[in-house]
Amino acid sequence: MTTKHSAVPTTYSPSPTSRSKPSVSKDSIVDWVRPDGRGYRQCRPAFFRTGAVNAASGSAYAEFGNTKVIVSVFGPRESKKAMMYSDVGRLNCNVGFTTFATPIRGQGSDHKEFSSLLHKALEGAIILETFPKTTVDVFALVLESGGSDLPVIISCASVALADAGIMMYDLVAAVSMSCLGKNLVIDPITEEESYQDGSLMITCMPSRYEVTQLTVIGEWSTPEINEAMELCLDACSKLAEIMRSSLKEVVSGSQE
Amino acid sequence: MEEKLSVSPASLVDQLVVPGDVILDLSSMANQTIKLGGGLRQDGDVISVIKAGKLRFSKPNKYWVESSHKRYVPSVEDHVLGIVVDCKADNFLVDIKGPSLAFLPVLAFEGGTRRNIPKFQVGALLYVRVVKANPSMNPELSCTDASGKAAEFGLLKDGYMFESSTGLSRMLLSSPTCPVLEDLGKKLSFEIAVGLNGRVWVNADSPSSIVIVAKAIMNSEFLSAAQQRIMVKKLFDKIQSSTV
Amino acid sequence: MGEMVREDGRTANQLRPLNCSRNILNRAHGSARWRQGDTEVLAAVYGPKAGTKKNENPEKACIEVIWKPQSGQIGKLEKEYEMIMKKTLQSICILTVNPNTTTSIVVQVVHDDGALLPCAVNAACAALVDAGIPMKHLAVAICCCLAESGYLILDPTKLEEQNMKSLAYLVFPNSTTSVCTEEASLVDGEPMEHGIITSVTHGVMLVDNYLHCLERGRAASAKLSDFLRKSLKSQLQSDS
Amino acid sequence: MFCGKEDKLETMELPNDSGDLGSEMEVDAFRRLFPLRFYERHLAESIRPDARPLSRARDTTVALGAVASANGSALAKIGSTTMLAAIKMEVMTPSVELPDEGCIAIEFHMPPICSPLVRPGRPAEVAPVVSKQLSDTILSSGMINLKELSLVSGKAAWMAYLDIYCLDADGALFDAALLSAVAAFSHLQIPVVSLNDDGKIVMLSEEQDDGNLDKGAVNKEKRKIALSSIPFSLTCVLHKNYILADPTAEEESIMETVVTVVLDSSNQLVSLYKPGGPVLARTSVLQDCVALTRQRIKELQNILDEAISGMEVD
Amino acid sequence: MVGLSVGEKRFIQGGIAQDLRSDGRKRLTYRPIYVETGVIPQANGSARVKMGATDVIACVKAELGRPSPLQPDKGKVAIFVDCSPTAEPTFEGRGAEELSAELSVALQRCLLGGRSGAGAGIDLSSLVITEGKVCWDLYIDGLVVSSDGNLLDALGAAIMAALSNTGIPRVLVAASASPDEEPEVDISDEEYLQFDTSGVPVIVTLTKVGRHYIVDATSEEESQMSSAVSISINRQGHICGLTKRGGAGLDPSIIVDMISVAKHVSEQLMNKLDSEISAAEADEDEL
Repeated sequence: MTTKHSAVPTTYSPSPTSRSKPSVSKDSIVDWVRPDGRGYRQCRPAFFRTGAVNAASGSAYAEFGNTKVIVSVFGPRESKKAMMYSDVGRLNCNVGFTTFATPIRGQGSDHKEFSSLLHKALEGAIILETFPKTTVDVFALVLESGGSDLPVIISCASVALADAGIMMYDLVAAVSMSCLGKNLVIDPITEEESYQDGSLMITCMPSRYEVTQLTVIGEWSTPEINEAMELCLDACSKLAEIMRSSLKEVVSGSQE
Repeated sequence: MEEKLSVSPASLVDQLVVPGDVILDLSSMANQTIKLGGGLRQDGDVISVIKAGKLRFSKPNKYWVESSHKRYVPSVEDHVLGIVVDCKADNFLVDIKGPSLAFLPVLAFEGGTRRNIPKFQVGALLYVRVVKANPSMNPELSCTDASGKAAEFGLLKDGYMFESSTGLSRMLLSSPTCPVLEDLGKKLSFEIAVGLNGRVWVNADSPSSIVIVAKAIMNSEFLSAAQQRIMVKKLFDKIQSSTV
Repeated sequence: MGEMVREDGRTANQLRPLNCSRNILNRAHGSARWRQGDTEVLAAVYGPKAGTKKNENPEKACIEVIWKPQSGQIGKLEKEYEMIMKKTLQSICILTVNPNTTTSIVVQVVHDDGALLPCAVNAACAALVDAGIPMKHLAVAICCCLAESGYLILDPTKLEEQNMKSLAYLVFPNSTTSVCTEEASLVDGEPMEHGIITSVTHGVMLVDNYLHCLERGRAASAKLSDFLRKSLKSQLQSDS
Repeated sequence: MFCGKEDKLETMELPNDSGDLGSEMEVDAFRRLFPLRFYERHLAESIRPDARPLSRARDTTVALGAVASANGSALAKIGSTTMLAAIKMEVMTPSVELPDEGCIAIEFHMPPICSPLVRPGRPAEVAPVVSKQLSDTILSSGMINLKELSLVSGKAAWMAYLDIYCLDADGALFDAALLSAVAAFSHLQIPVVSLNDDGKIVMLSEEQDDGNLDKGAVNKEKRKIALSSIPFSLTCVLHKNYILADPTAEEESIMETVVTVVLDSSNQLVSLYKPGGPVLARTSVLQDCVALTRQRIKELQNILDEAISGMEVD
Repeated sequence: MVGLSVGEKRFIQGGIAQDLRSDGRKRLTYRPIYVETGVIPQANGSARVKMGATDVIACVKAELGRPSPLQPDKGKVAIFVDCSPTAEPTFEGRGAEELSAELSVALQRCLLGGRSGAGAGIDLSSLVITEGKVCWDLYIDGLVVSSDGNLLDALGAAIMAALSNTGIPRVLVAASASPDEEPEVDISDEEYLQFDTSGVPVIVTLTKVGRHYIVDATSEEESQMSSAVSISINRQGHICGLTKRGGAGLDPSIIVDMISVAKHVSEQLMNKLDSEISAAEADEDEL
């Protein structure tokens, strides 16, 4: 009955027998076929729901295909003791992954930079002057990583902030795009991201038509960038509609 | 094992009691006033013990549990030895071995005014009186007696201070004078200040006298009266033989 | 149930020889060593010190338990023991006397030969007494082991623990001396010391088996309380 | 799948939203200032502030297959306490002493999203304790025969990594965690694998021809694991003579005596856990707790059965 | 952090609005750039770049390694930046951790391209010795010695200079008997291959102050920025990476405009760096 606590043996996850890697390069004429059958310009169906975590001041759950994220917002609450006085509020972001989020267990810890990227994307939208001396904590947990994780986290976080009643100039919607050979695909899934030649992510405040963050990786010509930005901005404003309606649903629901 | 004798309070006096023991049943007592000292608390209709030790009773109606500890729980009117750890504008912060530091207001001296605030170095040893001791507040000290006189309170210069237990301090302060002090006093002249918080300060003309007194007191903690006398005698015999 | 012969020749209900000494560490504000056969635990109490840790109620005294295993680092098992000890000791200490203070209890395992957690609880309780921490009552802890057949033994050795199907660690209040009449001190028809402070079980057993453990545990706890009181007395007398 | 419409309705019925703000504020202030008295007044009326009778557990739901990236997963909700459990199967070399047994590694996580008390980088104090309790309970209950996890004797066996994440902490964490863990095991599908030439276990994708199978397919088809004597639990809070089943976080913090009873399907006691607390539990109180647990496990078994049958219909 | 009075702030902002900055520069003029190569003899390549009071060192080390199984035909490059406490007293201890991480990530983005390796400024396939078996691992370390703004551009330039200063030893691979065996390699002590830097982009950071943007901002000017966009551009005029700093939002049309300005500036910067690097190399050869 006493459980034997031997050191945990090394394990591996069984890999598929065959790995057919599609070779896509700039010169290839073959078009990329999206594994989930979407069109290049088609986003996955997005779903948001606020109030996923009762213990938090505000929270939201987002599901884009297999990408599933929960964001909790705590505060505004007392800043850490070591912090100096500040006449504007502080924003503290943290992104975590469940051990089972990724196909291979425990790979989510590779994305350490997500916390600071989330912070950068949100800080421009929050009216920090409204909560001096205090801190708002935005904590995200990726339940399942299905591609375009960061944009989903950012969009979900802004819905959670709105749910917590934190003053913002506008919602922040985020969309990313992958460049596969000569094809541009929007809202890529994990498989597409692993083959991508370049990527572009825009986070923006759609009503104000302002970009809070823009990151580009890989080689792009100016027309390509312009096209990708246009597509992402367009998708952002559509996404913002869905985000807004998820918030409206709660408000109108409680008035009944 | 299981039987629970109904015992009278008198039979518990001077006996060992442990936390949880019930020493008085108020419901069976007719309107009597009692005074509770340390180690006891009222729990509904009964008085129960919260510290292990000997139950003491003094006439007419005072009960307390006597025990010895390394830490001190401040209690009003106790005379203690404190060490200054910090000097603030209004208070000295003084360590008296309690759960929290004690405040000694800078005006709590005989004739204290804003103009003649005493200066103490951090580390200075003071003989002080506890004037306030409430849970959830830092205790407050004073360097005057109840009438505002300096009496014997204040800075202890020179000499040697050592830490003991609260039990030893109580023994040293008991009357009649405990054998160890009595016998030492016959042979040597020395000054002694005993704090109820388990600190003892000794001063004499020669360092050797201080060492003898301090040593004798430290040795006496677990000895009976007769043993104490023998111990002091042996100590002096030894010194005599070595100096001759 | 046939009589089972235990390796060390004890009967099923027999405890191993007990030994308790207090005030053994010079620096600690209270300390105790508790031995049950070859299982030995050292407990040291520091405090009360000013201030409580974050997330603790400052209106009460905070109890902190630090478990030091015989060797190696602490893992989940030790964390669990720390939590059980903390909650157990919290419930016997009076936390309102010294609000906004922290009392630390360091539990050092010297040797583990079964019934480690109960031994640690007993040691910590004796150390708290030594430090003069205000307490509602004392606590005595006991381990009961159940064999496949439903046969029950008390205070198992490590080997016995490993070979048995299930076990229960139980903590009871000590039996107290009272001036009240026996009936008056009953709590809803049961003496106070029959109430369970802490119960932790491992392994599957029948509910009836568990109740049986409680009964035997209670009988043993009376013996333990007597021992505790005697050991406190003998040491107190040597004090003064 | 995380959106039960019904619990949204529940939050809407909170008294804060109702019209008479003045009197509501007073009640709220009283609740914050004198939490114990607030509760005692309710308890005297045999009711709890959330309108439950003392012995009633909160609404409980189980959803299987919440995470596609795991081999088995489940989401369990008891009131607003939410747990997501998922199992990932990996291959290991079994130990020399037990060549025919697999292994289960259980970890309970409290990420910062679940409670205002948890901050990143500083793990919750209770997480390792619940983790230990869960693995003790699941392994000692004998629910899973570890021999079933063997692949090739002495060479390869399954290591089941069960990770349970608390998504929302509102009391009775262990009950919800255990329920989600049990549900995840009942959803678990062991993948089809075979032994390749290098002595490594590889995954067989479904469309592959049967020719490969004779290379020593270890698992012929995806299979479920047999569960015997499933453990379920009920946590109760004791206060004076009251027993409150399935406490919320508020109830746990105000009335500190907690008793957790775990019984298996044949009503055997798997664990009776009472770590301290101001209330001394009498035997009769413990018997009452056990009786409440007996009722509760019937409910839980039904909820789980429904979730499983719902899954099979899909 | 730069603490400025209201007057100083307005002076800086006003100056930028009038196209005359406090040090006399125009909005799109760089401070004098000074390049020195081969500053660290132990490394395979190294360079020091000064832009005004900003002073950074980059150093390249090459080691033999194994390609990742996902990309057997490519070598690996790791970029790390460290901020020395000499640059700023607050960098002492863990003070610079966040800035170092931010700069490292930004450089990785700008120079290493997408996950498939396409669009990388550093040609990763040239680092492979035997496909799937042996490749060069490049460790690029940046060190900020003195900081007066525009760290990212300076580090980018220093890395470019360090790479053009890098010689990678020629490796002879013994033809192994079977494909499963580890190939035997022999690293030549004499023969070095010049690293090809034609694809390495330059980084241009445009800092937006008020309604205008400036290049090569000093710390004082950076303290007044609302946002900044760093764009890495290669010789073909293609964008290899882009990051934005600062929380304030930007209108997309401004970003498009910034990209075209950056492209224009990058050509001048590229030429300037090329001539500085070749001058520095010539200096080094003379010594």
